[in-house]
Amino acid sequence: MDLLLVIYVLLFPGFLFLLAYGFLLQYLDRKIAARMQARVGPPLLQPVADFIKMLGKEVIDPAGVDRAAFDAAPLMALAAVMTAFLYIPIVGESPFAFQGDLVLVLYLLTLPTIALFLLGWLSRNVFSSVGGVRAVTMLFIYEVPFFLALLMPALMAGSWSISEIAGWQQEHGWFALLQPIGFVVGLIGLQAKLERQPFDIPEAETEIVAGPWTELTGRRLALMHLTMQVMLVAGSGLIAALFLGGPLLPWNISPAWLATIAGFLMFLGKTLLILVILASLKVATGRIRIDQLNDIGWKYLASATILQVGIVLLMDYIRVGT
Amino acid sequence: MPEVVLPIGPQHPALKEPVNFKVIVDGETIVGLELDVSYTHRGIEKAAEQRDFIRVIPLLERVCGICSHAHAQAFCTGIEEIMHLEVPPRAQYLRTIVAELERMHSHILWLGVAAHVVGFNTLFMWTWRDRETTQDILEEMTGNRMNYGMNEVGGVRRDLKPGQISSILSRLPKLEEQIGKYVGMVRGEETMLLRFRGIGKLSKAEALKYGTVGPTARASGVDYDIRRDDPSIAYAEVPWKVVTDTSGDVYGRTLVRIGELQESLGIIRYCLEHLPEGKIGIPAPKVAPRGEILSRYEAPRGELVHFIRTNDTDRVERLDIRTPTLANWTSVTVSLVNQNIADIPVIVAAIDPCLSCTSRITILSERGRRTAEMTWAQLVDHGQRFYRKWGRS
Amino acid sequence: MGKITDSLSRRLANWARVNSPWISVFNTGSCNACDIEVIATLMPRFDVERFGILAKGSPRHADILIVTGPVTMKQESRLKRIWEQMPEPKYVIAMGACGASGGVFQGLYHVVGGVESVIPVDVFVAGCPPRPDEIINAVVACLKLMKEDLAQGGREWRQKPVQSPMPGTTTREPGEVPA
Amino acid sequence: MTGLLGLEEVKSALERFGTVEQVRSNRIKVKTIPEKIHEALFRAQTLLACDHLIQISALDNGQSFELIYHLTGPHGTVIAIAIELPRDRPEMPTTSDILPPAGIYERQIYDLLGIVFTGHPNLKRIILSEDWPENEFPLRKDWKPRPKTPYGGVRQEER
Repeated sequence: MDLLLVIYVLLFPGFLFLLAYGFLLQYLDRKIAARMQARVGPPLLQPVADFIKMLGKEVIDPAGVDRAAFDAAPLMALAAVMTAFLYIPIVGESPFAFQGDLVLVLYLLTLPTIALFLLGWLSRNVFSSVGGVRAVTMLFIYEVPFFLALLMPALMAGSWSISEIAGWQQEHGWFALLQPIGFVVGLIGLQAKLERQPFDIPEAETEIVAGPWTELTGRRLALMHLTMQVMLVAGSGLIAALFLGGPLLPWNISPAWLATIAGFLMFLGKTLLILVILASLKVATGRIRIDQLNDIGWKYLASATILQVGIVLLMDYIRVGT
Repeated sequence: MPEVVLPIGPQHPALKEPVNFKVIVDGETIVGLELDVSYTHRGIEKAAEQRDFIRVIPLLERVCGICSHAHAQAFCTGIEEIMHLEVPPRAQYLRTIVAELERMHSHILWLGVAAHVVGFNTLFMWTWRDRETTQDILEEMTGNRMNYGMNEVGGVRRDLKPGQISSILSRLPKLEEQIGKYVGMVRGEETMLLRFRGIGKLSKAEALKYGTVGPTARASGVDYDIRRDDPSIAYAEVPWKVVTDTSGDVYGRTLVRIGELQESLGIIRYCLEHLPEGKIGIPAPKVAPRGEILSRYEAPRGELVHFIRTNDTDRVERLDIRTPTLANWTSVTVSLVNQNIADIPVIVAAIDPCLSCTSRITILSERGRRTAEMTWAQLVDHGQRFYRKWGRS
Repeated sequence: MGKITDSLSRRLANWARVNSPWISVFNTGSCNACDIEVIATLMPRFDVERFGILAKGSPRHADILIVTGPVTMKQESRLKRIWEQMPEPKYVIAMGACGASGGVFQGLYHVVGGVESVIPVDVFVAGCPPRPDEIINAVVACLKLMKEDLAQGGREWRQKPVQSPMPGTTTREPGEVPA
Repeated sequence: MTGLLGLEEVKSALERFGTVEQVRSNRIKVKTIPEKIHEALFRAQTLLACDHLIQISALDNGQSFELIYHLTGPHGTVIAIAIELPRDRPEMPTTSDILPPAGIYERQIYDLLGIVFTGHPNLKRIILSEDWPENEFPLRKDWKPRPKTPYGGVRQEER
């Protein structure tokens, strides 16, 4: 059992799979965007080449920077996201599942933003610090609706474990259908979390060069890029588990190993579906100003989520009442 | 809040060319703006005095790579007038075709860059894809994608074969269709509208007062277009109309430019279909008589002026170039005054600044009380905090 | 075993480096034509993302700096600073006739000269402006140099002997304050 | 666009400042003196409806500096108001108070030709590099680029 756990964490479906899948999703993301923009797009191994190249580049410490903190921030972000991934069901339930892992995962997924803020703040570069501040500001805007939207399935399923919520959907149907508003808000929040258009405000190239990323070089840059890739996997996996039933099948297949494989394929299919939606959103929109995001975030996203909360409570009340 | 000076630039990704702004802010409102665009100053006007009429043209084409034909043409038509040369109509038509193709490529390019500034990269890509059509036609006509080398004193250097005419004509409908799509996208895409509408407003009176030219002026309802008011080359013979708009904001400038794209297509088509027979140039004397001329031409960005003084030699005594961007800078400073600092990038992009043309510059502020300095980035942040606090009103 | 992994990792690093050249563009006083052509290179017709080339705003992220235009007096110090900001290994491409020698602007009173009079240049591209395919070719040539450098263990092997200044270009020592 | 201005019309408005001549069908040139330029521009603006300053052309003809204000309006006629300034004392009052766009042009002329516009709100270096020496104005005819110095300028053999 211990050996199996080690394999689960390190090889499959743990870190190794996570990295490979992260690179694949990154490639698909860029490819889809390129095809929609009438371009050919990058070759399959492009993200891998980018990553290895960045690892090999010179590391420059901007003047007056705390080196240790500067090195630690990307590592912290990466570690947090990779840990979060372990709680997401990929083949059947996660072996680490416990009551409340949903909250832990949400918390861990917030850490990269904090790391970005930290990097921007440490860089002593105005572009970086503005980018960092923007990242945190955005966090405050989208986090509330995003959290609320993601906690609604927990409320309805009566469990705080992602795997159990996924299991609940086996019997009652997908939350994407039961809570469509929450699903949409979740996707938008994920897009904002990943800082992709129209929410790439913290790294708006035409405004603040590359935001908190500006002063990053070499392996720090590589690790931050990797963090974002992994977060794409973890985030879409989380949405898939919460709203699309995760890897669990709605019907029973007799041999257990066949069910596991089918579940895994379900997971792949669902995350890819989410990726396609996110990539299309990225291609079809321009960047909004942060004040406009504020408007959208509080006026529409937040009220939509609260509406969803109301609906869920009402449904709960009716169900319990009858 | 005390007045704050915010320096921006000179190296910045939004600016494909180097420029430096100093924005003077009183509280949250801009009260003045100082621009330093001298980073690309090379000294062309001095050099022009030392090269003869044949060798000066390549130099003038490189005043600006985007409107290179406009510069060469303003100069050539000026010198031709001083020399009293009758340029064959075929040459004039060919010049017109190249000039309008250049206008199209410049406007499409601008649309793409404007989309890029607001982060809408897909439109950026699409516009530049379609721009390749005009580049192909230009390359086929002149032999180069930019800096065409088409003009010379007395005519043009390359002729069009009948086969080329039909091949160019056959490519235009596709372009027309794409331009139609842009109209839809600009009018319908929410993120673009959010960033364009009501930004950088300039009333008609202000536009006149501050001497704006080109699409910037026409978007404010100023009905000036040198192609009609002081026609050179073939513009007097071609049916077309001046595009204006009354909104005066960035959105209006976008619409004017797209409208001009459609007009340009019409002009090109007419010129190709009615291309007169004959020579494409006449030999020009090496020496120009004593004289002076103010040669005006409507470049893609607005009225371009070459003041030429000659003195019985084979080179100019003085060539004074006034580029459209220079004329428009004052209006930028004005449309920024009393605006919120968060809108600077879009407003500056909206006049389609061409700094390599300008390499000179501007000033507005009278008040010099400076207490603190901020950078571009802080400025952006500043604006956002303001918006968060006070909303959009 | 150590040897094998060592050579393997080095081959992997070289492969990655050659397959992921990121560029950054800096205008030192060009007429824009070169800048526009560089952007056109990133666009659907030429789409250099096929080769892994990405344009980056920050010189800190770039492997190749593309410098367009003759270097004007005002941009000289800024160009130097940008170059110093780039992490090793870094390469410089000088765009067009102006980047190579000052081109049509050679000898003008506000122009220092070609890019090489300020920072070391690895690849020159001819043309005014160079076509996008020539730019791609230049990047490929730059990648070849990169490979060669990796094989030779540095760029010393191709350092030119001291050259005489080009006629017409001004002789201004780096850092010299004008009279 | 209204019709072109006639010579007589311009004469009646600007004759008092100096000679008025028709250069071309749509171009009328007025020669005046620096002291009167302000008033001449004002009358051109109010009486002749010239609402657009095209350019202030500045040149050094060897003996003196010439400044030519080109104005136009909805009539499409370009009115050129020319003045000459002595080389030894290149100074004149600014016109940026009645013509806002003139501010930029004057600053540029100041930088390249060394003509001082008194009363200009912000007459500062604008085009040349910050380490360019004071009192060197490249567009003056007697300014020769010196080989061997940083401002090598145009090659000797080309001159």
